[in-house]
Amino acid sequence: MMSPAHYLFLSLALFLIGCVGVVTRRNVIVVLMSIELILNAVNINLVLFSRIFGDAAGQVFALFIIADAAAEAAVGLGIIIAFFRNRETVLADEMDLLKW
Amino acid sequence: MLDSVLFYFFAGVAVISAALMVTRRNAIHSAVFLITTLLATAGIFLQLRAEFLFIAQIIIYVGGIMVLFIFVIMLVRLDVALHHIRFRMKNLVVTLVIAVLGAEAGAIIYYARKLPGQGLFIEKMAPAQNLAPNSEKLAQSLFSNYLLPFEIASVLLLVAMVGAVVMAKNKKGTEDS
Amino acid sequence: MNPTLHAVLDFLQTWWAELTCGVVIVAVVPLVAGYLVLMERKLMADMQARLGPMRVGPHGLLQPIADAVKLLIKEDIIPGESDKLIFWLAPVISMTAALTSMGAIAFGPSFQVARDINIGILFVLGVSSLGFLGIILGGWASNSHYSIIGALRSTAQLVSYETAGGLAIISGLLLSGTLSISGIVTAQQTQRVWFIFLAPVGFFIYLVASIAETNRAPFDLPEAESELVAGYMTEYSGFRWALYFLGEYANMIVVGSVATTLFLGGWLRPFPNVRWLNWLDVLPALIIALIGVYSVYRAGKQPVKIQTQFMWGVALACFAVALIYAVPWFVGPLKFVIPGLNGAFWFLLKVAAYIYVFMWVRFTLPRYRFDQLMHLGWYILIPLAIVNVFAVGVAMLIAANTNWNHAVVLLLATIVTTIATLVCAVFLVSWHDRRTESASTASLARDSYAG
Amino acid sequence: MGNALQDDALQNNSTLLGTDELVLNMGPQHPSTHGVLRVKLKLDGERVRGTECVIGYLHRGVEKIAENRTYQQVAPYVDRMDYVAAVSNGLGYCEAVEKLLNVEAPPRARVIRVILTELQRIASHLVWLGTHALDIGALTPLFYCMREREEILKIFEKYCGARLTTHAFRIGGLQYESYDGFEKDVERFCLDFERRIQEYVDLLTGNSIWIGRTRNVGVLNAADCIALGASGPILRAAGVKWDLRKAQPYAAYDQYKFEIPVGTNGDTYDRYMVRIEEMRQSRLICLQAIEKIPEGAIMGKVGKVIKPPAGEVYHSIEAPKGILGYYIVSDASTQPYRVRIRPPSFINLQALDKMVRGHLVADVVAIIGTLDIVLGEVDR
Repeated sequence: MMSPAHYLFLSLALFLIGCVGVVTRRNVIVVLMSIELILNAVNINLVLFSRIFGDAAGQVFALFIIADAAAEAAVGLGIIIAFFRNRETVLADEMDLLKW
Repeated sequence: MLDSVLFYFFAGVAVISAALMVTRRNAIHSAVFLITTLLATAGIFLQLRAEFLFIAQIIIYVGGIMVLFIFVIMLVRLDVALHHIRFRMKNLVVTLVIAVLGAEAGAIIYYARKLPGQGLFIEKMAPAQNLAPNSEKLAQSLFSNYLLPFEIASVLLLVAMVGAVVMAKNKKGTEDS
Repeated sequence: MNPTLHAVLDFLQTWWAELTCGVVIVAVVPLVAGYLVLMERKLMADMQARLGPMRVGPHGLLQPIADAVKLLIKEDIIPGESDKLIFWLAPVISMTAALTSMGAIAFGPSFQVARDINIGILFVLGVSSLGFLGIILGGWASNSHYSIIGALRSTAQLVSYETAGGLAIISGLLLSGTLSISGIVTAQQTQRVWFIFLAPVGFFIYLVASIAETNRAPFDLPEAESELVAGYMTEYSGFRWALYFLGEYANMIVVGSVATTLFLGGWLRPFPNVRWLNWLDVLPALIIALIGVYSVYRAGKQPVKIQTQFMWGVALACFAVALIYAVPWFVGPLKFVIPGLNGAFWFLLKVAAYIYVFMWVRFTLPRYRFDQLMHLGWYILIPLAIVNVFAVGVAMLIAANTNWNHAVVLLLATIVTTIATLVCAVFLVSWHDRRTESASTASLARDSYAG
Repeated sequence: MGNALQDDALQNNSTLLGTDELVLNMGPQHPSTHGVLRVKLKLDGERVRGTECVIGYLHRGVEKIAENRTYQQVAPYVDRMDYVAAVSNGLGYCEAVEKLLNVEAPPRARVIRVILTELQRIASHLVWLGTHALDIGALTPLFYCMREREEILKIFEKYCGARLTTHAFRIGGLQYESYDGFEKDVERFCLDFERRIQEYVDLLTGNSIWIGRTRNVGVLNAADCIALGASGPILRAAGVKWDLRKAQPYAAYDQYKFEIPVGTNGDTYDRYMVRIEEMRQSRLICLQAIEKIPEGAIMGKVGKVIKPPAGEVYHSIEAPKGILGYYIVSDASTQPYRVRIRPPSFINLQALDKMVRGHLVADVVAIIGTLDIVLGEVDR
């Protein structure tokens, strides 16, 4: 049996990698993907605690997070497509105008 | 034994492909490695006896969200962006900060494990039978205690759907230009 | 003893049955897929007034093996500008997804890899839908316009028809009350009826959606030969192409199995609860033996000696299988395998019938255009599926709270669903027609990705 | 630094980016361009914004070759233009030269010419129907069509020994007398054929997918047809009742009763219906013709060496694909001074761009199919 700490370390590692991706990548789509990775890391924790306490609540919240991730991806990608139509770029540091 | 083999396998795959995802130039490669990470995480879920989440992860994340990502990457044809510099050097500082924070959190987890009776960590998990049959348990919880959040989540999805459609829709005027 | 070895032995002791099933699936399904191709070609030939493959082996029986050998030794071409890693990975994903999803399918009462997984049907659906990743990535990695259009089409098609198919499955799941595959079949046994009779609309929607999901005609747009050459497979050749092909046929088996499990009673023989029809249990052995007898009869008519010998081989194989089916009836301790063997026979027979419908449709109907495909999916199938789920739910509630007959209520619900949806469809179609008529011809073709 | 420059270049070049336009090269090696047609499609998503036909992959210079051959030697060459309707090509050429020579084929020859040409029309339409249905995704009609075409080709083979490029006619009449049982073969085929047509109609006409794929697809109205010079079933589907067999009767067509089917919308479905009906009418013509094949000679008064007087002639016939015209200039030698051919496919192909604009890629395939082009004829 693995100890809970193993799972926590895994979750931490994924979370950090996701954070690094968010702050370092220029490509907005990859930034969005990194955010998905972060959410995923959180999910591991929730499922782990649900397992520890033998209560389904953690899994319910993980499910909510998945739903949220889906919503976020849909809207985020919609914005990216709309942005790309106008500016023909998906690089984060070129998105520097509030209005065009 | 089997448990630990599976854990190390899934965890290794998840971490390595997550790292690859962040570092690949090609956005499609990134997406493929993210899919690998998500599948490995799904394996972790299965190991934690969360069968329903395992399959929800596969269906929603891999079959839905990632397909959407790949679709968009193909649509906006990112091969142009490939030639750009991958990282912004000025964010190296931020990365360092993240690394320090991560080390801290890791240390906390590591040492908290060694402190007896502090309550931060429970070494033993509840028996696996508590969560079986998984989908029924989950559904009961979802539709009794968490009914309102569930409804809110569905409204959120609806709003997101409408928003995405509005956002991505070609405006009539721009089509001809 | 060495602890590692001990652990391995322990592992094998616990999981031997699952491992065997898995190995059987991986070893047999490609062969079965090959013979499905032969079956398809023979059927097509029959419907088109010709003979089909006749050269390799008697009646072309060795054709799949010859094809496999040909594909294996063919030059493996990777386009120069392609993305090597993904080009290499994509067909593997396609094939793996199809084979993995078979893990949860119950081919017989005890023939199932993931036996006590209580999300069986979702597992099958979810994992088999991963095969589309292979298609999309393959289309992208080929770096060809035809491939990428094929891949984009398949993505849009996947999203539209998986929704309809999933909703159709819900009507079956509502009736069985479980997600576990063996649970679904058992529910059909205890309720004494196949769910196709209780939810015919659901079955019909699933049939259409599964044809679309497996990219078969008339929904084979991602690989429409006359438009996109071969769609996402255009740049593939040799064994990579064969992997795609195998994945596609394995997927057909998967969707056939899901439909069989949910709507056609899984491994149950017809009328499983009727006592005086128990003689049907002998039928599998008899049928296989009869095929053997027929092979002997055909063997005499083969023109070449080697073909006669091969036909004898086929006959002997049939007799051997028939013997396997027959022996447990006479050997007491082996009695327990009878349900398993018969279950597998009936299951595969039903799957074959389902796939036969696929092929029949393919040779009969022209291909939809992309916007028509989207129109059918979003305007007709998905509303129909939603109404159907609702009607089945309401009917089950009524049946549970009153003492009316379960089946009668469901039948009424079906009729209501059908009528309501037909009215909606007629309305929608006429509205659509009016709109297109008022529009000029130039703007006739609507935005195909608007769905 | 080279990279940065390249980046700028890439970014400024907006055609490389975005969802706006994609140029798709269809052919010359494409399963549904019916040979070696190459169409460059400008796509917006899957919608066609413009086309550019690239032809000439099958160019053999038939017209130029004709200037260096005697009149008889040219005849086999014209068979190779529209190779699915070789008999019609030969008929047009032979009649043009006969006009130049001012001789007429004897009545018997003319009737047999009508029979063979109408059989050829059926065969040509069958090839069209099969491939068109295959383009739209119906696999089975092709084999049914080929089965019936086989019967026709067998009749040709019995008649002149060749199946595809028959060279069935000679200048001045026929080379071969019809074989024993010719009438019987034709009659058997024609009587059987009505039932066969019904099979295609059962498979396609009422099929909602077929209707959806063809109705309102590639509409070409009468004015456009005339402006573009489109002829044959394409023109008739637009509602113009123009068939040279009636308008300027040649061979023996004035002796037979038949209808000219016309459509109303000029869309792909109408063209399909017109061609199906034309097959029925051709069958009726054949049945009428074999009733009474006049006895007599099969060759007119044409010498061994054909040396027409100096002058020029234009003769056109209604080939299966449309109006096939021959313009021949003679300088009173044994070889034509100039031969100019008006191939129906070549001229009908012009309509492609007008028909496909605004449609989807899938419709392009249907429209190329409905134009019924043969690249041998387009490229000559």
